[in-house]
Amino acid sequence: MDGTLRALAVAVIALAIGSLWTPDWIVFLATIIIAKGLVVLGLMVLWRTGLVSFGQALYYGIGAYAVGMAQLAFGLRDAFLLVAFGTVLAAAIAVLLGFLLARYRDIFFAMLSLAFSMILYGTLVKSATLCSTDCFAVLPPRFAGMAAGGTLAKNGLFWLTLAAATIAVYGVHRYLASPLGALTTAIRDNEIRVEYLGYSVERAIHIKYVIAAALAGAGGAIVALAVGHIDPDSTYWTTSGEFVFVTILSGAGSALAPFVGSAIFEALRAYATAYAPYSWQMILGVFLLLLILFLPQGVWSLFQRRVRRAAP
Amino acid sequence: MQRGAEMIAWAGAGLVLAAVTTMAAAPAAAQTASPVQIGLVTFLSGPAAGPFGVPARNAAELVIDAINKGELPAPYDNKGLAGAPIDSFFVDEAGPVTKVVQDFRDMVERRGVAAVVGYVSSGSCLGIAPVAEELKKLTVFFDCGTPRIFEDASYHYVFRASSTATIDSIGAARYVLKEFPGIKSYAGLNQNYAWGQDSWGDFDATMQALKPGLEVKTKQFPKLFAGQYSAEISELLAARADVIHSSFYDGDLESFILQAAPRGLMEQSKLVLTTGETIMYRFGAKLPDGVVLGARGPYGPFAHPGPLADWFRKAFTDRYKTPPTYPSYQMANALLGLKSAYDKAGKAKPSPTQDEVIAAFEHLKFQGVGSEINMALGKGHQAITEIAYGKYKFDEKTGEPTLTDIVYYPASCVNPPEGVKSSDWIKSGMTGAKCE
Amino acid sequence: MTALLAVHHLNKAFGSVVAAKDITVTVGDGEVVGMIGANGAGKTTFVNMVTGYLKPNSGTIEFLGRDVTQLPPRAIVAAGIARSFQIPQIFGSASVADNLLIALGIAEGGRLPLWRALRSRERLATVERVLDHFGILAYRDQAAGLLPQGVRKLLDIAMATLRAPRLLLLDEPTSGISVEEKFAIMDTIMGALRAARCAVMFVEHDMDIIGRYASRVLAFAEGTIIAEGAPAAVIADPKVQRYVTGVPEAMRRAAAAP
Amino acid sequence: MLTAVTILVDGLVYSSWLFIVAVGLTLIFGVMKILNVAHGGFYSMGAYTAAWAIGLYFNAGWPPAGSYLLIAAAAGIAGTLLGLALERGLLRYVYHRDPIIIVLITYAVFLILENLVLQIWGVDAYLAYQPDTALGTTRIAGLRFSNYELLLIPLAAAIGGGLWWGLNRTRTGKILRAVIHDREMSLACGIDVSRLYTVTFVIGAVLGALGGAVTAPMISVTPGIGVEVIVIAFAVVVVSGLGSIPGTIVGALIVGLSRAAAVHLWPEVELFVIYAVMSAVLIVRPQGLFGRAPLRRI
Repeated sequence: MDGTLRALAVAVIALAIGSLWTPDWIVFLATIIIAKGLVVLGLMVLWRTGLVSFGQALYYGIGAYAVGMAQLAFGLRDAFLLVAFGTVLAAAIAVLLGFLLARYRDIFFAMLSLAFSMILYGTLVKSATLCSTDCFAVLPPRFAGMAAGGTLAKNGLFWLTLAAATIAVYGVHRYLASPLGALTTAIRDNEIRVEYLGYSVERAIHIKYVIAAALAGAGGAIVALAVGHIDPDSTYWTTSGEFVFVTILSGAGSALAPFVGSAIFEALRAYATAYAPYSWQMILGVFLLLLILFLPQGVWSLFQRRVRRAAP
Repeated sequence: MQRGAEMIAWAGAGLVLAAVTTMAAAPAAAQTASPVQIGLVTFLSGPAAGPFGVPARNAAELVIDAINKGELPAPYDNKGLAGAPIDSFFVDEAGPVTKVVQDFRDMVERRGVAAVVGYVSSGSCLGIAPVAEELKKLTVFFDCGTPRIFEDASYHYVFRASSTATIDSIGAARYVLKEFPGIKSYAGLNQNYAWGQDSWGDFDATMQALKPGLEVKTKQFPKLFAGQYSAEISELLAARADVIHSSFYDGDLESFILQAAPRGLMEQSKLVLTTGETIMYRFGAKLPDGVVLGARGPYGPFAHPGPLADWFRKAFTDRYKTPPTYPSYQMANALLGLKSAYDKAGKAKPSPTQDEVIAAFEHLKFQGVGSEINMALGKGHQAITEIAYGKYKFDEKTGEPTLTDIVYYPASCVNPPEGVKSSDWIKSGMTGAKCE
Repeated sequence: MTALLAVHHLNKAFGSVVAAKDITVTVGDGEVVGMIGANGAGKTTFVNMVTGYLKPNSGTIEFLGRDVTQLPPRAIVAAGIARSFQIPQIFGSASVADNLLIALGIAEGGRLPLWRALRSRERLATVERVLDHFGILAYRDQAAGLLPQGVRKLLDIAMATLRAPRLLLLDEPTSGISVEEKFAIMDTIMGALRAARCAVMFVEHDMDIIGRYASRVLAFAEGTIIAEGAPAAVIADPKVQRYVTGVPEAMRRAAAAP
Repeated sequence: MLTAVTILVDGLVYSSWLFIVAVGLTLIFGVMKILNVAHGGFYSMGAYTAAWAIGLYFNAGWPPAGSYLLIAAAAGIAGTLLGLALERGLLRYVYHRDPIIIVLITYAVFLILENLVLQIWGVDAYLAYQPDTALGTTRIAGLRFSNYELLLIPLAAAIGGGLWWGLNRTRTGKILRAVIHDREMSLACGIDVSRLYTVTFVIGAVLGALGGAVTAPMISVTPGIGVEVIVIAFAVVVVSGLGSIPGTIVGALIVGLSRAAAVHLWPEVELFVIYAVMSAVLIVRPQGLFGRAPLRRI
């Protein structure tokens, strides 16, 4: 069992138990951080392939709306089922769009995914049935049939989020170590060679795209349950931009990096907006700039003692 | 890598422990009865800061100072909330609902405020209301307009001291039909999100209910903050509607007027701006005479004179060098409502508990800045006020923006009775509306 | 000898430029065929068409009796044709070993298991063996992007051989390599390939290398094959001397003398 | 008929505006292969500088005619300063980085510029309507159109023509085209690419600022106008195929006309018609209208 997985185990246990004595607002914040970390984890998989999606909010939003609509349509209340539904729906749509997007690279990939997310945004804002920009409330979830109350209400969703994150990190970690996972950086390096080794670059990218979408869907669903409210902003391009921001901030060093990055980002923004309401944008900008200039591998590289052999 | 990963893990664990320890301090903060700590939330950045956030923040500063000093005119001339001074701070509302909810939890659970007053956007209000209920924290909305808050649900801890946006649309429709009885058609220009869509929906429904058969020429829904409306204006010019309804505000409203006025749109059609009052002081002569302006209630130029209203207008203008607009009034009234509730509960016994304050707040009638506020709807949690409209007139001699043909519609004329949804009430032809 | 590759009447034009004109070639199992010709004679175009990078305008390409004319590169690779590149196509940011690991991972069955880790003891062993065959074991842990040209070439070819192809096309394996090294490198390559026991077609400008390694030579000019046969015969062919080598017999001999 | 005419006029006006706003982006991408998000910052800086200067100018009671020069001057100054500072001070140190990373660097700069605007000019809106109203209106098909807005059409044409002339008739322009065509080769020919980059970036920045400055009189200049513009400009540039100036003209026309058509015929879709067009174009032509698919030499 390697370091990442050991670290994962330690962190998960510490957080799961620690959360029992932690005030709600921290548990809530942690839930949001980890949920958004899931989205970033997906973007990281794409980024290792050299692809950046400026439209990942599409799947984040789909995950969120899936929760709301499943509650309205079939009165689904179980948190686990709702998150699963959001994940599957996002993945399913990614399978379809993937056939198209897998043919695109760099800026065209970024802009086409952005266009798709903005079209969803437009339809959502327009749709009276989904109450346009403001009325979509999400009912508090149930856990394994139990109506949420007491500790379960406080920590249930957090534990669910931890579980989801654990599965995701373990999965992505194993995936990156697998032959197909190795194709992430390989494709960024040289697509022609991949084709001439006999593997379809499009297929590889399609798979990564679906993985990223599923993770984004899960993140969106969890955030929707935690916040208890859905609005189209979750599909607007600035939301996607934020996720890309955190991806760069985190670095692609490890499947754990996105969660560290996400925590740093939320903390940074919380303080920036609270104590410098007129200049938080600038603070974020400067931070991002310094990061790119002086920490090209993301904050994760701070934690890496051994310099990886082939620095990208 | 390995070691690094473990460092993270321990860091994570450490974070949790740190959190636990910080929590030890937090409740202590919550216990302290006096002073009363209030979190104030409004837009301090982004496009909504200029027209709403900053005027509201200024009003809050002004009123809270006056309350603590006991400088307000009667009936508010006693110091503090039930004697306890107010200790307040501001939080920026800008950002997605997720962030707004995060900040709310932070205020309530970490900083342990006694009450939260604020929120401009209906999205924020709908997002916050359930959370306030979950955290059992007295929360007073001041500006957000959507009627859904108390019509789709009922809350124990949430109050709104200003009327719903429904009265803007109903009032506008009544005023239009009274002032321009001959009209055959109307059109709409509203921002493409809930605010614009609902405003148009209510206006349209009221017009059809009051005078069936009027023709709708066109309904335009440009993107929020689009800034460029030449195409929409062409369409409106071509449509030649007798009346144009718009719930535009702020930059969008200003841009629209700048682009529409020279093209003679206002000469051809009567323009009705439900929130137009916010710009009349900025625009002066640039706003064509005869445009119908509203202020979302009896605020600003529509405020009924009286010691309180006169003090507010003067003190505000002296302190901030610009007259207060309706968001200022709404914020002031939210705070006055809170004070009335505290004082009322305080009469029974000093330093009342939150539940006592809430009990006192429900169904409360109190003197607001500009008019009386009546917490009549939503089981006593939703205020109803009258609404007023007037025609803009720029006084060449004094260089003062003024209003003519002002008409007031009493609360009972523009608000549905308790238990009836605004939309249903409008469709039913507003049965039982008492307009005299 | 059974025909491994059978190319019939291949034509390719880029706009008005004719890159391949009625090319017909057959290659037998285990043959080593050299391809010569001036730049722009159509050698690389031919290689690109056989390996699916370019689609011919007309004509057919059969491999082991199967028509592969319209297949995409990966399908052709799967069928058993591999190639190397004039400009080595390698994964610059990965180490030499990882380059081969990835190649190996793909080579082991087209569809990749999601969960089995790529870095297994067996695979590493295989990789080291291959590196050893190509004499670049010393570079195992270096970033491929920083390798000297000769090593890149070898790595590029090594990756191509991992799928045990029946036919391997080498596009100028010795270009950009100093005269001193050329023979050494070709020896390594041919040694490794003989071990892999597969037919080879290689593009080369150096007649001495052709003379030394090719069992048969195709001479290209203006997109078509002007001469074909044993090296000595083809090189002696006056047409070839006019269009390709451009050197009189005597001088060539002198140059060839050790 | 009436609708057709108005769609045409509105569409042309909006297309011209789009072109003016987007062409700087195209130029910078064409030469430097940088997708410059900070363009939105140039736009708002230009808009605020112009609005502020115009305000002062008319308070001084000078004749309107001068205010048009003022718009150009504001754009020129703001653009040159920003462009120089950004290219010399930051970008030239990161040209070697992954293009996507450079996009993010410019995104960071954009955030900073947006905030700078807030710091300098505050949250209140600025009005600079005089240059617009001073020109009056013209009747077309019975509808009054603002002359100022109509003038955007010749202005866009002038900018396009100017760029064409600059690229095809001047020495620098020819060198630039060489760089656009083949960077390595031009480097090999000993062209001082670094100087060219500075020049190009400054021109691009000035065009961005000009977009804002020209828009200022038509709108109420408020915080956050840059955010809205940048995505639209991107859409146009991507549709046009990245870095092709004729492409940008066509792209602007397609996007502009389809938006105008939507407003008049199908207002519901106005919100996302631009993105619908963009995806449609990219699906049909993955490289954009005038983009060339790169065939890698092997």
